[in-house]
Formats: sequence, C-alpha cells, structure tokens
Amino acid sequence: MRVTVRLFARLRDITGAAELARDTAPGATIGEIWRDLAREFPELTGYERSISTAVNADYARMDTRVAEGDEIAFLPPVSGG
Amino acid sequence: MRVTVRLFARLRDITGAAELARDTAPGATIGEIWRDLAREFPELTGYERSISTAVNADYARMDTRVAEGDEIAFLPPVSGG
Amino acid sequence: MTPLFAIGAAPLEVDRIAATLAGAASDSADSDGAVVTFLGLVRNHNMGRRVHYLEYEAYEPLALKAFERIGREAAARWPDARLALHHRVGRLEIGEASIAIVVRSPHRGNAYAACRYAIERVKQIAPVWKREFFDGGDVWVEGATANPDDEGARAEAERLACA
Amino acid sequence: MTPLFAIGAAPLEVDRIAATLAGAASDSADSDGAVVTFLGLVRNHNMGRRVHYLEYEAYEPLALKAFERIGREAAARWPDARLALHHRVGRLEIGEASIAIVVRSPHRGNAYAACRYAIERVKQIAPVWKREFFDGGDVWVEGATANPDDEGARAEAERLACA
Repeated sequence: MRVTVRLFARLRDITGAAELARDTAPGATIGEIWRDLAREFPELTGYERSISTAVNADYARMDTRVAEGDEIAFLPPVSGG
Repeated sequence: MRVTVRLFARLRDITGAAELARDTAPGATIGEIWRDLAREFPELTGYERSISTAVNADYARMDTRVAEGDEIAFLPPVSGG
Repeated sequence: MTPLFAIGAAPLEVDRIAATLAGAASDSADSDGAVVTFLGLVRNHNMGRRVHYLEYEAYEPLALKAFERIGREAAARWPDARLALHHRVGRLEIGEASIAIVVRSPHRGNAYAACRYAIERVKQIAPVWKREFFDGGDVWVEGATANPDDEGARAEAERLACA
Repeated sequence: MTPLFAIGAAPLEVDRIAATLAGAASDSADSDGAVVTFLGLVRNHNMGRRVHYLEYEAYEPLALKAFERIGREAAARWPDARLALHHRVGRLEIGEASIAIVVRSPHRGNAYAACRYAIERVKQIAPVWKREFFDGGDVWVEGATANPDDEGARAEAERLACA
C-alpha cells in the first residue's frame, strides 16, 4: 500500500524532502509510518511527543489508520501569526 | 467682569446660543455663573448634577474662580466615540 | 503630515493615521510586532430606533487635549505601546467611521489593551456629543459625565481593556 | 473578490479584506458599530537575536481549514461578530505584515474579543511555521503542538480574549 508523506519546517530539513512516497502494510497507523521514518532519520525521534499529524489535509491522530493513496503530514510545533 | 460662556449639544439647544457674553462679579465661581444661567433658562436646572465644566479649554470645577475674559464651557454628559 | 491626535470634519483615513504612527518613532517601529486598530461606525439602529444619520459636535480644543491625555495615560500604563486617535465631527451617514484608533506595540497583548482602553476613555472624558436623527425626530445622546479625575472611571476602562 | 480566509505569498491588503468582510453580509453590515483589526508585523529582534528577515511556510490546505475553523469557533462564541483572516507565506522583511485579522460586530467588546481570540487560536492550531534569519544563522521557530481538540488551549485563548 502506497502513501505520500509530507514533511514541514525542520522535519523537512531533517529528511531533506518535502514529500516522500512510502510503502506500508494495509491497515497501518500513522504512528507506524512515523516510527519507520524515525528509524530512517534518527533526528526525528526527538519530535515524537511534539508533532501533530494530518491525513488528506485534516488533523488526525497517531492511531488513525491510513488507506492507499492517502497523504500523511507530520507537523512540528507551529509558529504562525 | 466679562466672560464668554460656551454651550454644547442640548445645552446649546436650550439656550438657543452656542456662545453668550455675560457680566459677573469679580471673583465669581463657575457655579455662580451656571446658577445665573439656570435662572435665565430654567430647563438647564435638570443638568446641575450631570454637567462638566471647563475654563479656557481645560477641565475645571464648579468652585473654580473665573477671571476677566475667560471662556467658560458647560458640557452635558458626553457621547463621543 | 497627519497628526497623531486630531478632530475635524474630514473623513477618517486610517492608512494615513497608521503611517503617521509608524513614522512617529521610526527607530522603534521595527521592533513593533502588532498593530491593533479600532473603528467606530455609525449604526442604523440604536435603542430600538431606526437611525437615519448622526451629527457629531465637539468642544474641539478640549477634545484634542482629552485625546492627548488618553495617549499619555496609555503610555504610562503600557510604555511600549504608541497610539494615534482621530475623531470626526459633523454629519455622518450609516456605516461611516466616527473614530479611528491605531496602536502599535512590540507585543499584541499591550496593543489590544491600549486600543480598548483608549476607546473606553474617549467615551468617558472626550467632550464630543452625537445627535441621532431617526424616524420622527432627533435626540442628543447623553452618556457619561466627563470627569478626567474620576479614578473609578479610569480603573473601569482599564478593567475593560483586560489589563 | 478577496475571500474571507486566505493564505498565500501576496502582500496583505487590509483595505480589501475589510471591504470583503463589510460586503459579506451587506444586510447586517449597517448594524455594525465596531471594526477591530489586528496586524502581525515582522520584528527586527526576537529572543535577543537581531532578525534580518523571516520565511513563513504552511501546509496551506490545512491552514485554510484551520482559519475557517477559527471563524466558526468565534461565530459560535460571539454570534454577532464576523471575521476575516489572511496569512502570508514566503520571505517577509522587517515591518511587513504576516497576518491580518478583521472583525466587525455591532458591539466593540465582541469585536475586540473575537479578534484577540482569533490570533491566539492561529498561534495554537494553524499549520504555519516561521524561520528566522539572524546574524550568523537561522532557526525554525517552534511554538505550540497543534491540537484543535485541546479544550484547555481553546479555553486559554478565550481567557486571553477577556471574554
């Protein structure tokens, strides 16, 4: 099952990519995708407790299950305004 | 001793004049000028407790003494903004 | 150059007022992170009456001093906030602005507070009166007895400013 | 026509945003007595660092939904207040506006409160990030972990709005 992972701000700097395509098992959660990513890019680990996440441009939770073609976003703490 | 009395908003409507010249005794207070005016225009009496007053465009009190040539203003409750 | 404090018959130009304020302390303008602006508009109704238009009258020299006093009070309470305040007089149609207040500050909390404080103080101590023209008549609106030395009123303005 | 909620690279045009908001409910616009506007400006310093410029980045579709959500929250809390909110992204120089919020209401208290609430909520839940470029380096500023369902954060925004 293929999903798109989007990364912003410092998460993008760490991974070196604003967007990644990733294969994952059917029924995987966002949390599983994050942990795979953190294994690949260990610097992400420090963000585990402070990130937010979204699926298809709606806020979601780490236990949300993803589907084929979903766009998963990982969001570091925000600083707009 | 001659002073100028300025009247605003409904006080002006009551007296029919934005500005009046009045003769008063040397050392008169603003309160005395007001009471003379209220005798002349009895409708003013209702404002005795709610007016503010100024001398030469500075807020003053009813017991402030006036001097020759002063501009005395009587101000009904305000409604700016 | 538009002054920081003014009262007159011309329509209010918020952009020019804001530009004057930004320029008034150009060395500190770059450290401002917030601009809060208040516009008071003429409403089409008041106390159940349908309003056609308003006329504002002022004791202009004293009004100007009152605005400057409000500016000093705000600066004493929020030293990093700077304020401009213009009031209009004469006939105003529905939807037109009768007052414009612009505040700049490094911090948004102080900008909101000083701006709200200023409009509350205008309503307490500025020698300005509005006459409402409605169906079948007109009336001078009378609000607060102006007394700049009334510390209770000043404290109430500060409370409303959520300071 | 400028939308009520927007995010993009173009400089913010407060007059057009305000005009859109006034036109968005033209039947009720005549009963509005207050317009409160907030502009967030790029400051030349932050946490002791001299800032040269900022770059803002956003997850734009989610940011737009967050702004609309903030508009709905404000409308639920202050039903007579209406709100427009535009955020800018890309490189911003010192003194430029990164965000503009305009609120109209019949009553000034609600206009101030809804406007302050909106900027606090943006800082809590809008997926927008700023990168500060200062002497000798740059840093992504990281504030709040965005969680729109965090009722404690929402209540704090309401408390700051002095509601």
